[in-house]
Amino acid sequence: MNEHLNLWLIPLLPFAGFVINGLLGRRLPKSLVTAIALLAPLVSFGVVLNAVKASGAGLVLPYSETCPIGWINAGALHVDFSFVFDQLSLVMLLVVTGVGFLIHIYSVGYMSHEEGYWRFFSYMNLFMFFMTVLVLAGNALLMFVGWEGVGLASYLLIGFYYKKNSAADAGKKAFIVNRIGDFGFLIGMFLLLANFGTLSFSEIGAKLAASPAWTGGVLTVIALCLLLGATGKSAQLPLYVWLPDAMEGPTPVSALIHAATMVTAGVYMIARTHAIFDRSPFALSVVAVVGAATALFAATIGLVQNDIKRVLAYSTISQLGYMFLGCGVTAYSAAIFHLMTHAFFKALLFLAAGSVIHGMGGEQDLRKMGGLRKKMPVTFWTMTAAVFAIAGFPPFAGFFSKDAILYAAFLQGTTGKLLWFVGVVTALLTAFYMFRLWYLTFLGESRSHDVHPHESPWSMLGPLSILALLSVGGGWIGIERFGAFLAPAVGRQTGEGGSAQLEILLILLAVAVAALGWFMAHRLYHQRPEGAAQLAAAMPTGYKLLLNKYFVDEIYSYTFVKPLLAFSRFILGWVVDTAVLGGLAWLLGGIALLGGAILQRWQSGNLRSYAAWLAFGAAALLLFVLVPWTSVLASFPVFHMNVAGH
Amino acid sequence: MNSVPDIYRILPEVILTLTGVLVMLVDASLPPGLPRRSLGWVAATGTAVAYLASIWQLSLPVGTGFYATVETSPFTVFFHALICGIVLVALLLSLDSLPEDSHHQGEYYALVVFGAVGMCLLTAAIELLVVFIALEISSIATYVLAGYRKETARGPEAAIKYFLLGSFATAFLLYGVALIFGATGTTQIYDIANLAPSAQNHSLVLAALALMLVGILFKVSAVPFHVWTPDVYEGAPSPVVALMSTAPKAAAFALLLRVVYEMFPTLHSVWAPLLSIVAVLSMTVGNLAALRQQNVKRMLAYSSIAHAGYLLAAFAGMGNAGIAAASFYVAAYAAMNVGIFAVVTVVSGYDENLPMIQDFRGLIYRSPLLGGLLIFFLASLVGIPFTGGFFGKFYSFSAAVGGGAVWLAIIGLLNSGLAAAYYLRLAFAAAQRPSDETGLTRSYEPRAGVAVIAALLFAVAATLILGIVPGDVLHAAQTGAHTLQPPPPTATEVIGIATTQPRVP
Amino acid sequence: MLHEPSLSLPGFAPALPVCDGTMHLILFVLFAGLCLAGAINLLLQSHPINSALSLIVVMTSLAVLYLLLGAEFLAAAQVIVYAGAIMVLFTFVVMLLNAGREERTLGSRVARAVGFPAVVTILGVLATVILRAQGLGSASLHDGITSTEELSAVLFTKLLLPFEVTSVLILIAILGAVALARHGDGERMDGK
Amino acid sequence: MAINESILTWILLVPLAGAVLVALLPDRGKLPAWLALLTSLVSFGLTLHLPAHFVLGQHGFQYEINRPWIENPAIFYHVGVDGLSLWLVVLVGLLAPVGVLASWNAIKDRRKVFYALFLVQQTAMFGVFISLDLMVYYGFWELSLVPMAILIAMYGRKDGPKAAIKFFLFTFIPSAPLLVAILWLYARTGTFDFVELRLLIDSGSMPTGALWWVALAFLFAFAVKVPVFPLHGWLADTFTEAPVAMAMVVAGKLGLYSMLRFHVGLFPVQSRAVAPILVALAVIGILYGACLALVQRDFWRLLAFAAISHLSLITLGIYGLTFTGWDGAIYQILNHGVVDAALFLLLGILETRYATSQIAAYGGLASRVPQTATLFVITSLAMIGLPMLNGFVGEFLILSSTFTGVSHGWAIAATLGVILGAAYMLWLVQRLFYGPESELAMRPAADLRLGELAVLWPLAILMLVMGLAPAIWIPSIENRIGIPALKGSTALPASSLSVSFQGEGQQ
Amino acid sequence: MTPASHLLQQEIPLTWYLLLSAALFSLGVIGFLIKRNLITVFMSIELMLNAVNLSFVTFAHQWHMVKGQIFVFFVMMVAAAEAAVGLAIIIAVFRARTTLAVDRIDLMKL
Repeated sequence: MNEHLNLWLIPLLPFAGFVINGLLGRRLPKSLVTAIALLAPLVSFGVVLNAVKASGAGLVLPYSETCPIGWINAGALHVDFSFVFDQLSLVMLLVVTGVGFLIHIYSVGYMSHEEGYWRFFSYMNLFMFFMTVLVLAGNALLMFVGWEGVGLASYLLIGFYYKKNSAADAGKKAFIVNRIGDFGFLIGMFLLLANFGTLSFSEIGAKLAASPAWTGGVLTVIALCLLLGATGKSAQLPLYVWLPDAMEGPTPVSALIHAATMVTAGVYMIARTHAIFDRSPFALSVVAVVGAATALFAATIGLVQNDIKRVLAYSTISQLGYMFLGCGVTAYSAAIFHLMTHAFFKALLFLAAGSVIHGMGGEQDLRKMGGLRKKMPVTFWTMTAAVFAIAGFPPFAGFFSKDAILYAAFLQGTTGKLLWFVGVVTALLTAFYMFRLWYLTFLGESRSHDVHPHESPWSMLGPLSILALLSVGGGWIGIERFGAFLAPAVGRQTGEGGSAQLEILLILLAVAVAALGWFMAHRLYHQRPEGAAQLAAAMPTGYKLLLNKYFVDEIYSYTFVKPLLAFSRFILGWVVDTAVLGGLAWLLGGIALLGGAILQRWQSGNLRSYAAWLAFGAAALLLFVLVPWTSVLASFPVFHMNVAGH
Repeated sequence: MNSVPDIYRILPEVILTLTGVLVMLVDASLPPGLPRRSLGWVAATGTAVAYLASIWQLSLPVGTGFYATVETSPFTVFFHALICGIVLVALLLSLDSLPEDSHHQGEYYALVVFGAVGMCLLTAAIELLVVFIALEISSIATYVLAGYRKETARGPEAAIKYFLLGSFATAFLLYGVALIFGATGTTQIYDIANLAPSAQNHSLVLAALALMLVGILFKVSAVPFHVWTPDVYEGAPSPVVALMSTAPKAAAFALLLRVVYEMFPTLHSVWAPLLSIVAVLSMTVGNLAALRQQNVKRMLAYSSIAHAGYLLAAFAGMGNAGIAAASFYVAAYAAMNVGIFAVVTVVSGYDENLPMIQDFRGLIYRSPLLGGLLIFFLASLVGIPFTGGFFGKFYSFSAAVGGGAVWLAIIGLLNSGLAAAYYLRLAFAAAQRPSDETGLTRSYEPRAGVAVIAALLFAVAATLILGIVPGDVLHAAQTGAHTLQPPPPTATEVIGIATTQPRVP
Repeated sequence: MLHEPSLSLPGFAPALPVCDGTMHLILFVLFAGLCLAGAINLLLQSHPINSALSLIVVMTSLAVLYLLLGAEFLAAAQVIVYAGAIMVLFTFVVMLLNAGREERTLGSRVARAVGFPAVVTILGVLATVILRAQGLGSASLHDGITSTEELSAVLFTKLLLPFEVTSVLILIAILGAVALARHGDGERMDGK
Repeated sequence: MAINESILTWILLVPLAGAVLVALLPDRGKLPAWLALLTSLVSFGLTLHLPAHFVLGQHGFQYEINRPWIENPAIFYHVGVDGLSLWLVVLVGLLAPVGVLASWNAIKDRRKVFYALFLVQQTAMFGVFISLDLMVYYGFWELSLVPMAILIAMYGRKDGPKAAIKFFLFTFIPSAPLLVAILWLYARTGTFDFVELRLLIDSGSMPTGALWWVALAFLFAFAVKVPVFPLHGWLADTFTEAPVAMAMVVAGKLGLYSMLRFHVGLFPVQSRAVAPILVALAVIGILYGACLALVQRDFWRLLAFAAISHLSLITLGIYGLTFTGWDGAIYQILNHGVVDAALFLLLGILETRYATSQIAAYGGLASRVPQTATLFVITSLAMIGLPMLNGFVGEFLILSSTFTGVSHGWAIAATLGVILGAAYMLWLVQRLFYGPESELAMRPAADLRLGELAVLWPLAILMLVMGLAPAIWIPSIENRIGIPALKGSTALPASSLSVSFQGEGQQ
Repeated sequence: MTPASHLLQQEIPLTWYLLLSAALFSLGVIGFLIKRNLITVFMSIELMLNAVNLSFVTFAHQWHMVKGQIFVFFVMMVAAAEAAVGLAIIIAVFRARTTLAVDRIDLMKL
């Protein structure tokens, strides 16, 4: 017996918060704004918990709610507002509303002095709205609503400091790059429509289940299109470029959107449409390769970044790569597991970093920090938990999920082992740059003297603490139980040749690698702080390459953006529009005017000329009337016209 | 037998003649120095009465009078009413724009009214002798009126150009009449119609057709007989241009219809393509030449050449459709052209310097009414729907398409698009905000008297009526078209000029 | 009816006493030649007066040709109205305006380039038409002469309307001439 | 029920009467503006009657009037609406008060002329959408040019008359072949009536060779009016010069509607044959407009090229010849009308306050005029097809139906163009409102006034509602005549309207 | 019938008259084209009218119809009226421009 879960409340409450704060926030007292902004996600969280409780109490999943009025119902296309609640969305919802709520609380402290306080919270609520829609969506189009919507919220929040050109630029860049991904998503949807005639996930799944022999072919194309969408949203190669710039936004935004929730939407989407991916080994391997490559690629860049948030951003990209890798090896539950733990520790990392920045009075450069451990103890300890979690030390959360992915990859034949190796290298790098960050920030001596760091208020530290607990214990549920729980929604991956011994071996290896990374960071940034500089000087090309992020932005700029603009401006604008089309119109007009000028000369003003024309006309008329033209023209076979004749 | 007294057949002409004489008499009896504006009212009243009389003629049975030299039929009534209407508007226009104290006002009004006699008679005549005399009456009146500002350099030049070329063309027309007389032995149009097909010397008939067309096409200013038009319109006073660009043209078109459809219906395969070619030439040449024109009157002259072309396109139509379309177009053209020249007259005055386009700049800001009317009439000339010009073009090209000349309609409508370019130049000059430096130095303070307002109202009303409810006028034109066919030959009228048989419509 | 075949009535003597066929030919050739010569001379003379005199020659010669064709009244009218009245008017105006030789102005190239071929064409076409025309018949001095009486009988019955209307024409001509030629009060306007 | 019979006539007459009234009353202060506002509100109210009493599922035209107007040639005052025109009439009604309010402060002199012509324009637009007699239709079609041209000339920003002439010639000359084609049809069939002509053409009794030309003439006139690439030469200048209230109605609607009604609807065979070319041109137009919009320096020009892009998308929907595509196309016409109106309004407000349309001069306005910025962002998002806002629904319908029913390649290319849309719009937003405050932003300028808010917020809400609940519109849109009324059709019938169709995209 | 036989029969074929008329008419046209004085140009027109008159008379003779002759009579009247008006116009031109040269009367052009 399914009770009514009122799922619609989950997105709608934040939306209400957005509307109220957005329209009236400027005039409302700050406390009221805060109350509204916090209450909305809190109640949503409550509804989610209620749903969780109901599912625990025997609610049959998937459970769905459909708005009685359809959304788009035109011609052959039928799309409803339908929300689906299953294990997958349950996990996502918990993460989104839970972590989201925590970050809201954090923001109250972090943003308290900002001018656009109300604006910030309305955007945050808007984000919650779209994110929950994305998660709950029962069909691809509705998911696309959330998909684009979170992009919008991200755009607005990145550009929160819109007076800064860089912030506005970053927002725009995020939106446009995401749009390129959306292009893939859209085409994917068209293909779904063309091949399934529906966009509903359950119907697609049912149709696929009904034809078990259907693999590859168009499904590969669909999967690749969806993957393009996912790479855009989840900042994977080659569309990752927007995420580092997105750090222009306020830090809570980075935590919520660009670490915990929105950027994981790609992973979620792949998991949601896993039925299609499962039918296309090629697409899956592409997902895995993209994930692994991104993980390594971003990690290398992360090694040398000096902006605390940028390091975290590249780490996010890298971690998302892991999740893709997990998806690519059909370890969806592992990927989602990592998604969840990552949400905890990455949110924590960002929030702690935010706390640091807050304490440092807005300073984000690692090189100017140091020795903050004493000044900001709570921040330090929570951050430490997160660093250990991301580096993959047991028993922190990250350890369990990352290893689940690596283990699953290892089991996927030769390619899988290669991917596993990449993953391990990435883990090394991850540990290195995370501890680099850790050392540079908290340990050693303070490297700037004109700021006076202070610990953040409890509204910020509270969420930090909770997230720290989650970062520590979030993984204890274990992949086995987690996978079993998710299995109805995403299926259960089957690795061949797996064994407990192998698993333990791999775990040990991974932990060793993480330790190695820590050790290297310790050597370079703690014991011999000048070592890093020496290393950089030793490899100037490599260092420069990394520091400049492989010049990818520049390459994109010179291969896509500038040529497109130049093509538009010169070829289309000048040549086609002005010269050819404009010229054509001008030419026609010119011919008419020239004709006019010539015919005006006819009007010479001379009476005798006029008379001559009259005589000419008379002669012409006489000739026309009296010469039997038809017989004359008949001698020219060209003219078989019906000219006057007689 | 025809029981209608002959005099009824020419009642409008008689009334107009008496009006003219009355104007002369009053003019002569008024002591010199007294304002002679009242003469205009006399003339206008007389014209109005003539208008009513011509409408009254509808109640007469269709038939001929004066030994088959004139006829009364819906066709003639249509053109009589049209011409009287135009003349009335032109008179009202002149009333307020003619300088009060000079210019032989008496002669002016008398000339206008007598000219109207000629034009009316021209449309009623079914005897080439009467046609010739009527044509001369209307021509001489317009020659003189064209040169009425004789103290200016341009006035007499306009008059002499018009006069010499007009006489030149008339000589051709007359030669054509001589040849048709030579071919058939008669100059009565019905007789010609009956005799010409069987004439022994068919080439004589054809040559006659060509030569007569020279004279008529000159009057309607069709290319290549249009050359006089711009110069004469430029030199003539604006109110006169309002008259001469419409009324004599209407009469000439009536004559053309009579000649081709009634006199030479069997030569349709000759004159229809001929007139089509002339139509294309006229509209193209007129429009192209007007494109670069800065002088408004010259521009409108070229425009009237183009309109002659549109009108001639209707002649490609079959029988009644063509006649009706052409008649309707004449009416529509007259309404809007009188209107636009009325506006030009009011804006630039009788003693105008040359009205240039830049002089119209910001007219709508100076005088919203005049500016609006200018734009309205220009819109009608362009052929915007719900104005007379639209339906004129519509029927004309409709007739052409009905007659199978789709190409003609396409060229014609493309031409009307081309024409929009220069009409709009004027319209938009009027609509443009006047900038200070252009300074309306040449501006003339419009004298908007009762008469001129009445004239404008008439023109606007006519253009609108023709554009929104063209049914009645079109019906009249169609009824007229039905009566414009030669009666079947009867034994008694094979040779001879007289027939007293009432004609069956 | 006007179409009585012969208009010669008994009792009327032939118009010319010498009704010799050769005479007819001579007269025709002579006066047609005079006509053409006069017309050509009109074109060649550069002084208006000379041209006017040439035109009078043409008109008078035409009057003779009218006679040859039996148009007695017209011959008289031609001499009286045309040669007498109209040409006198012309000469009068030439004198009044003191018109001298024609100025040697630039002229019109169009007239030469377009006009002359056109004239040649017109003449050619008309001549062809005339030459091809059948059954035009011929004229001889034996043909009767149309009496003025008969002419007026038609003029005042069948063609009464044109005749009456001509009065309007004359009226309008007078009006026009007066309006245009009079140095009048109209010039007051020009003062400004 | 009496009102149902005369409602269309009232819709035509009210703005006309308003125009006459405005013209007759003195030009004193804001009197003409108030009158125009009143008139437009009344006519908007009248148009709302149409959907309120529209009978879903009823075949044929509704609110139909068919009375003889001119006896010979037989022209009938035949008006009526179906799902195709229903909402377009309402849209025109809606845009009327919007236009008046857009001009409220922008038009400072000769208000009388402006508002009178504005109302005449309204009449003409209504007329185009409801006429079912080709002559009447043509009449209104041509009439719609005149007030537009005059007002461009009168209120042009830099070189009004030139732009007005360009506009007029570009749109007037192509209607010449249109008229000839109509005349030819009449000469052939003796009727101007849309319904009768459709049956006659459908019966196959017309000579096909000539019908080709006729159909082509129709298409040409409409394509210029839309405008379809490469016939768009007039649009940029018109957008740059025209007063806001006029520019927002100039592009798109009339031409697109006419394509559906009188080209696709009247000549199914011929339109099917040219459809591939139109599809290609439409896709080129989408990309071309988007690319050029990227590099414009003047926001009116940017908007013009953006409009080309968007209108081409609708053209694509029409000539995809799929049922869903038509739904999307019609819906997108409505969307485009609403969104463009709001954008024009906003940019017009900016231009009035800051006296320039050069994008480079702007920057950093967001904190000075936050309301404007907010609404501008909402509108831009609607324009670039953000889901939940109206643009998305139409876009998705058109693109998906093109993909499934026409060609994968064209659909992908078109989607790419739509994606590009985000680039120029967001860039515009950024250059206008974000970044460091420009010199311009320092100037004292008020944010949106109450009247402006009263227009823009309803429009914004409408965008949201249209995005969320297309169900309000689409069922009646599907109730249309002239194109087959079977759901899920992929394309037009080859020769007859009564052929059944394959399901769309069902494999 | 050849002209020679006419000669023998002492009759002049009407064709000759008509040809003369055509020639005179053409000369008139040429006169209009080449004469440089307004008055002589006008005279050329008179010449053309006379040529037409000759045709009328000839045809009247051919058809034995009085009407042709009456036509000529009317043409004469018209010519007289035209002469009066035309010469008045010429006088007006002369007063306004002090020249009678045709080629100088070209103030209005293009």
